Amino acid sequence: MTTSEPLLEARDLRKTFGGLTAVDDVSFTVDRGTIVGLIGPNGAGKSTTFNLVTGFYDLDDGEVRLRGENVADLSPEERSQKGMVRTFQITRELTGMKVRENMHLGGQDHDGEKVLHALTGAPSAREREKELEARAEDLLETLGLWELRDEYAGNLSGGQRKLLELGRALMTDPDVLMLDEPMAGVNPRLTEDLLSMIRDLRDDGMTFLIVEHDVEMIMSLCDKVIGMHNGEVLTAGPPEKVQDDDRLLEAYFGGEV
Amino acid sequence: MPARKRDGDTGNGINRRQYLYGAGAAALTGLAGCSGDGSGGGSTATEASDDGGTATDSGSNSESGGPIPIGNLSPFSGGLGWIGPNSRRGVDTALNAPEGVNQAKVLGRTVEIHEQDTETKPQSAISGFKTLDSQGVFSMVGPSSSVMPSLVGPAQDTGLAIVSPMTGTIQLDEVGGEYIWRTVPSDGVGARAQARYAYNEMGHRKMALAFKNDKGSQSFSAASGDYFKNLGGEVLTEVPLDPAASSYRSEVKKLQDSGAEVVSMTAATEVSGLFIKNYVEAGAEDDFDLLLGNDVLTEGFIEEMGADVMEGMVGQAPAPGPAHDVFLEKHKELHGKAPGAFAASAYDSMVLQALAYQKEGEVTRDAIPNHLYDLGNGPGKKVSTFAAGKKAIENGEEINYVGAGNPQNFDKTGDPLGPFAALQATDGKWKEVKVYSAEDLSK
Amino acid sequence: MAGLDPQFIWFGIVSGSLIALGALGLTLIFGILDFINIAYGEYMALGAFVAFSLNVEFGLPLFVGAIVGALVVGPVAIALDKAVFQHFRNRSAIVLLVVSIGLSFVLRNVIRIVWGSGSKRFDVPIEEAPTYFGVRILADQVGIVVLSLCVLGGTYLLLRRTDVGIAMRAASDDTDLARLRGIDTERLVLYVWLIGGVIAGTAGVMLGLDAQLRPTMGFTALIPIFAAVILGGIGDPVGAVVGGYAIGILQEASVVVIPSEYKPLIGLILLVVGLLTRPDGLFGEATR
Amino acid sequence: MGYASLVVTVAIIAGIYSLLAIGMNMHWGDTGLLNFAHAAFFAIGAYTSAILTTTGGEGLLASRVVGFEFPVVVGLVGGSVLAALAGVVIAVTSVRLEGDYLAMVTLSSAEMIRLGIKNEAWLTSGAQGIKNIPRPMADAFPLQLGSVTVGYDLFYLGFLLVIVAASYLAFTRLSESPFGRVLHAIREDEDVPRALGKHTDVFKLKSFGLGAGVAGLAGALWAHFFFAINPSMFLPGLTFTIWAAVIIGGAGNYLGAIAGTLFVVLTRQVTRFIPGDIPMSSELPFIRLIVIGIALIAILYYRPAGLLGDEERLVAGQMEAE
Repeated sequence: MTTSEPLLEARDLRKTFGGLTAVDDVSFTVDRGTIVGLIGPNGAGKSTTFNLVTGFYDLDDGEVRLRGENVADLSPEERSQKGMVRTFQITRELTGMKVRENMHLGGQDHDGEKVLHALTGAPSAREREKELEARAEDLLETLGLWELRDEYAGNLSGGQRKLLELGRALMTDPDVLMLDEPMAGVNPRLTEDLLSMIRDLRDDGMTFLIVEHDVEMIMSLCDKVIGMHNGEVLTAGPPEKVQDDDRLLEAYFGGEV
Repeated sequence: MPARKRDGDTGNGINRRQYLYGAGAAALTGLAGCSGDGSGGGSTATEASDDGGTATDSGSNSESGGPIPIGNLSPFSGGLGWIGPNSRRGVDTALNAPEGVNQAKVLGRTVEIHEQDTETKPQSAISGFKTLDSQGVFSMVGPSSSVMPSLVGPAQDTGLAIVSPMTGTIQLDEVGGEYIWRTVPSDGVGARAQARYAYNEMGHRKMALAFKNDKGSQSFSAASGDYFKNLGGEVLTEVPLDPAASSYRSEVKKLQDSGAEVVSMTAATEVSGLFIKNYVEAGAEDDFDLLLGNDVLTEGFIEEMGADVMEGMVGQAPAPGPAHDVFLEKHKELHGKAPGAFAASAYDSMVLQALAYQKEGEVTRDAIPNHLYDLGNGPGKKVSTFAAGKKAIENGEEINYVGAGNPQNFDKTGDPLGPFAALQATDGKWKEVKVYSAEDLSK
Repeated sequence: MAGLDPQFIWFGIVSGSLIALGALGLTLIFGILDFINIAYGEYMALGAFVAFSLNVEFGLPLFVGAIVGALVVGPVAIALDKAVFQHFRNRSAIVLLVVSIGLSFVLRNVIRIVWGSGSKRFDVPIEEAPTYFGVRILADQVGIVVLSLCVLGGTYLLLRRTDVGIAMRAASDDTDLARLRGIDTERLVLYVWLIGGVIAGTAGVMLGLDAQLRPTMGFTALIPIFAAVILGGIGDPVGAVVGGYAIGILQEASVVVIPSEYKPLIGLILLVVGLLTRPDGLFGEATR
Repeated sequence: MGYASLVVTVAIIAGIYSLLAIGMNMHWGDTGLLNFAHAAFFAIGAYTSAILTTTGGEGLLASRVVGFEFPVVVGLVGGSVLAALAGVVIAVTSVRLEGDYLAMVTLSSAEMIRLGIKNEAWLTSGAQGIKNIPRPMADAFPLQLGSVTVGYDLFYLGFLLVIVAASYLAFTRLSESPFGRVLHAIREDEDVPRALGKHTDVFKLKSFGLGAGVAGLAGALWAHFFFAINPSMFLPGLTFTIWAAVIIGGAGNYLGAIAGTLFVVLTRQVTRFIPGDIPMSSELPFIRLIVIGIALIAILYYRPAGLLGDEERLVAGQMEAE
């Protein structure tokens, strides 16, 4: 399943806020076509790591390599265009836009986003919009949001928002999809559907990096799990191995909250 | 029709004569006829019946032989908002004092003032002008330099004359004579008086200019400097004064360092007040003399600043017209205080307009372009009140109006030429120290 | 081009004192309430005009008028918060900014109606300033500088030594955190309006003493005050004061180099540069 | 008498302000950018067009040495383009800033521009302003069409309405296009479009440029109608007025922006007919501003979506804030 070179690699990531080191020498790799989980207790530095990898925070030190290329100096949108697309921990669905508009926003290489094409209604733009419509319909159906397509995203429930965010990210056809707590607030029945959907996508060659609180779910879903604590990587490997790592258990249940 | 009603406007009961404005109806035949048509559809008035009860079917505002609507388009707010009330009181004095317009009555009718605020902004001035036009005023007491250039076109287009008591800008020197008039001399004239006084009487050769950074003040200042150079003097530097500044200390310092012997400082009261404060604090009296602009030559200003602070400072103003003392009395009687800046010229503007209608024999917008020049320049019997002028006109005499702010002798472009006086603050009052005749000051 | 005249430094210290005072009050309010209060300029003007009424219309000594004028603004600021800002507490900083613009229009025009739109002066004589060491120094100006320093010092002590002040600093650093720690932020808001208002009133009176009183006096003073707040780091009282003096002195000294009509440019440029050099803007929020 | 003429003039003012509101709505309504420099873009358009189409002055106060006497159309285009460029330049430095900080930078930039216009008399005539600005096709009017005379003002109003309508259509189209969709996403939460690979800074620059450009066009149209311009026409208060119009009309809706403009312009005009003998009539200008201030606060409180804004969208947005 894995190729020789990892699709995504973090090398010695470091980030401090004020005097506080949030992420310290974090390194890990994500192989193509795998699902990788990032776990750890609150404040372990998972979200910061996520933001560093996707470019929403500037690195103090370290490298982020995508297909071997260092993208550490690229902006979030440039990294996204290279195929690394994220969702957010707290849903950032665009509340004042309709569900369908949210989805269409994910479309890449859209001529209609150029002023002149938008004004003249260029055929290429209209064509692209049609494609997006079809794709969005598929995804919305799958996610059970089709009925809500003309609803403002702000009127959706928390779980529905999570789904919408996932769908919007999928609209970009990413190589590596980075999901920040994708299952939070999603009802259990749907969670199962989602998990199988993620597995299917993985089997089609998509790569996932997932931050999740629900350790059990991560263990069942992921090909590889990275455990973090206090801004450092404690352990990394197959779920079975990580599951039994004492230091991680200590971190989770070791008395400090 | 909403309008500003005055105490003197009591109406005339059943004897009120009715006027029908034929063109009023024509004006409503469509948007098309009215905009930009220079003939001014509404400008002819025809006398109709004596019947007090008949409402006109013209639909315009001229339904009665009641008051004649005249505009007062002045700055009541904004940068020059302090002038509007002065103008208002001047106009009011012209209307309601003994021998005033509303006592003697123009063609048997009183005058009713419609006020509009220019807010000292051109766009508001245009709205105000058009509002007055729509209210059917026949002419108006006009606005300040800051907005006048935007009104020249509309005045010509609508044939609605403006007689401004406060527009000094030299930009208007070559404009006017038909629909644009002023009863205050051009800054060019006052500035010549100032430059002359500095050069001849004070013996200075090095001048610097300071002015509030607006149209009117800069215009006056530039004219003064120019004439001072013509006389053989030297203008060393120009310092604009930002009206929003909270001090002019560095500007005063700059003037002190410039080596100027005299500074022509033209600004309205706010800027002048702060400038003089900083001037005194900096001890700049030892370095240069100060010549002030028209706007501050009031006793109120001396009072505000303190008589000892102002002692010896020099300004210049149009030498009051022959009727000034009478005006002063009337103004004090009506308003309980001395007239403010431009009140006397506002008085003249109002009286002149009323006389023009009297002379025309009917109330029409053509009265101002037809008669204002002759009314001001004579030849004929000198009059200084509306009542006297009306009487003379009714007797078939030619008249020459001599005003309160100025003798009001117009040139061909509607600017009054008259004597100017240099005034010096002495014991809390402005004392005339030198008078220049109109001939002295003409180019 | 003349060399740097010590006279300009003194002018700079005087105007710096005024800017610092204004910036101090504004930054305190800013720190707790997290929005730009455009109406702050009108708070300053209000203090000055109240002092004017007492001093000129009622003939009381200026210092009495000044004290009352300054103190009155505190309760007024609280009242305006109750009447207006409180209702927008959970709205965005932008909405609050626009609301404060509306409020500033209301206040400024109320001032115009009550006191007229012309300029006013306190009942103090205009005199030539005596010269010390080649610098002309007015007693009024010394008063302004000394009083400003007293208020600045007093506020510093208040923030360092009193419970309210310490809570205020905590809340200014992070409002949410302060709330978690059990600080009653709504009560703090009242204190901050009170203190900020009184400082604004004081600044207004001082400004009126140094220059003259106009309904727009506070509004026109705002830009250098904002610049000081931003240069000093938003919500940082010491920074605001340092920024205030820096801008005052730079602005006055600038006339040696640039034409005096461009003097306001200094405040404008510093404001823009101050904002732009702060990566990610507001408290570097994107990285929090 | 002059009612028709008054209506035409007021309509022209409302039309030009509508263009300003359209530009502002692209900034604030569509993109969520807090632009406080609108009066400056307006001024740049007016001055550019005036300088391009007039000659440098003569006489004592004519310090202006620059003037080109190009046809009016060159002025209109030049004014729009330069204002758009100014918008982009201001935006390049500051679009990354948080909303209210952007407001401060744009306000300061606008003041700098005004300071420059006021003091660089060689270019702008300074406080004296520029006069004798030509009117396009002025010689053709009044035009006799059968029995109807078409005055110049009426012609200009027609010309203006065509431009307003065209701008309205163009901006509405942009707003509803995929381009507008990205702008809306930026308004809602800029991180999302960034995560989806949109160069949001570039979109913001475009938004700023387009809105500033139409404001510049409004300025040019203003200059060519009103003969004369001077710095006092472009005070920050104008920006505030347009803000009030957009908020009252309903941000995000171009028809709302125009409706808000009509509301503000008509309010000002109608109060001109208030008779002078009512109590406090001399305080009217101040009361008018107080009323506008209170109206603004009240609308923000009671009807944040404005007259024609989409309330549902706003409510949907607020749920999340809870």
